[in-house]
Amino acid sequence: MTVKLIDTPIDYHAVTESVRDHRAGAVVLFLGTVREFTNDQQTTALDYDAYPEMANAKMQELIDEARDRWPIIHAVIEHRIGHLELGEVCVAVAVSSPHRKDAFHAGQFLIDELKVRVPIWKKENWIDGQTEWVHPASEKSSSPPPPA
Amino acid sequence: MTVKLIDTPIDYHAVTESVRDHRAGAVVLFLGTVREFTNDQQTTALDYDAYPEMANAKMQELIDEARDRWPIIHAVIEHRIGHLELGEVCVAVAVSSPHRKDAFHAGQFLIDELKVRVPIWKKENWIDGQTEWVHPASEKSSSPPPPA
Amino acid sequence: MNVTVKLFAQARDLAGTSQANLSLNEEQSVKEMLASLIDKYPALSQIQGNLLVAVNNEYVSSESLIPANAEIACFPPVSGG
Amino acid sequence: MNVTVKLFAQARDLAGTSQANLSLNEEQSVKEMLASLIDKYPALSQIQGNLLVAVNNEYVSSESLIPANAEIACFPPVSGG
Repeated sequence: MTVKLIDTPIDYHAVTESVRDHRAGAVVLFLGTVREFTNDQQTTALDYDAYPEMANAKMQELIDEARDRWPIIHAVIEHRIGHLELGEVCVAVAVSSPHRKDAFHAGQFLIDELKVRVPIWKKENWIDGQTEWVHPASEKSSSPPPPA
Repeated sequence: MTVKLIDTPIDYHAVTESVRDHRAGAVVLFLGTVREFTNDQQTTALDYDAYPEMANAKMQELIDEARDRWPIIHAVIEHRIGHLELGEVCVAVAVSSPHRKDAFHAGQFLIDELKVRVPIWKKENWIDGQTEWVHPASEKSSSPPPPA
Repeated sequence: MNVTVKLFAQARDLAGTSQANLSLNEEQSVKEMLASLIDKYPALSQIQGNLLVAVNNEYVSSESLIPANAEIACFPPVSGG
Repeated sequence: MNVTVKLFAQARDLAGTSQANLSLNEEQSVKEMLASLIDKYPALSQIQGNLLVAVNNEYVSSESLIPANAEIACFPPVSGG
């Protein structure tokens, strides 16, 4: 399985082991983790919702695109859904390739595009008890997915 | 310990855990692993030699420089020395930061500069029984360290 | 034709349901489907300008036509990772 | 003055020792130290153009002077990672 949505803690060590290969000189692992502070706002937990069929299809599409662009040996994406506490791993992306530059580029591409294209949503649980769906469209750092 | 030379297998899971933090939204781990093929030449093992005092000092210097350039929360470098079989991890670099772009940039900087500045040397054990010290100066991909 | 629109995240919360059943004319566009959806669930107008639509797991533009027997979903901009 | 030069990797293998003891005049440059080293261990001439020198864990240029009581090391370009 190269892509997975999972409602229990991500075993990123197993994810990393699954991309290791004698043909690879480089492995890059990216972990997204639940951060306590966003500017001045304090988070106590996150809830992730997903559209599972489409999320899996889009994650696989990202891996296929990355394989077209870089000489990847193995690539795996696992994304957590449900309720996550501070510090927990929400996403793990692992890539192996013969040389390090390709592994870095492919890893960064996969997480950058995941955040734009894959139908998964994050709800912040702020310390004051309020909850709020995160909308990248209202943040300056992201652009909406292409309308295909 | 943020930098370490080690003559037993690197526990990259422990390295990664050591950089996780509630302040971090991103963790990037890079692993260099013993690759079987370099162009058409087949490797059976590698031997790493190091100048330990200077290697530790230079690895710490790299981390200090990375901290000046990016908002790093934790950064760790472990490099293996001695005899390594195919597929084994020769170096682990782990970085955590609030946002992913900084973790990727810092991780790539640390491994790129390690390969230029840190006094560690690799000897190839080719399949025909020959051994050969690897000299980046004779490869087009690397430049020698600055003469300070 | 009758279509079922899956709703996610804030779109589901605002509509109060994870599936909206709409009755559309043939050859209607995504934009027209969204108008019917908001007509039925007025709270969705809060995020009207941000709603994305997928047909059979692909993003579609507002001018696309809604095919028969397709899986249709509507949701806000994604925020995974 | 007497200096000890630590040798690593191919430099050590070619010299057949991990420490070279040299007798230098005061105020000699890195370039002059290297000439003495190669004079004593002629096999090092094979990688002469590539040898790097560190004094007290810092890379130094060939024009630098060798200080007294410093830790001196000589080695080929690094290839870790």
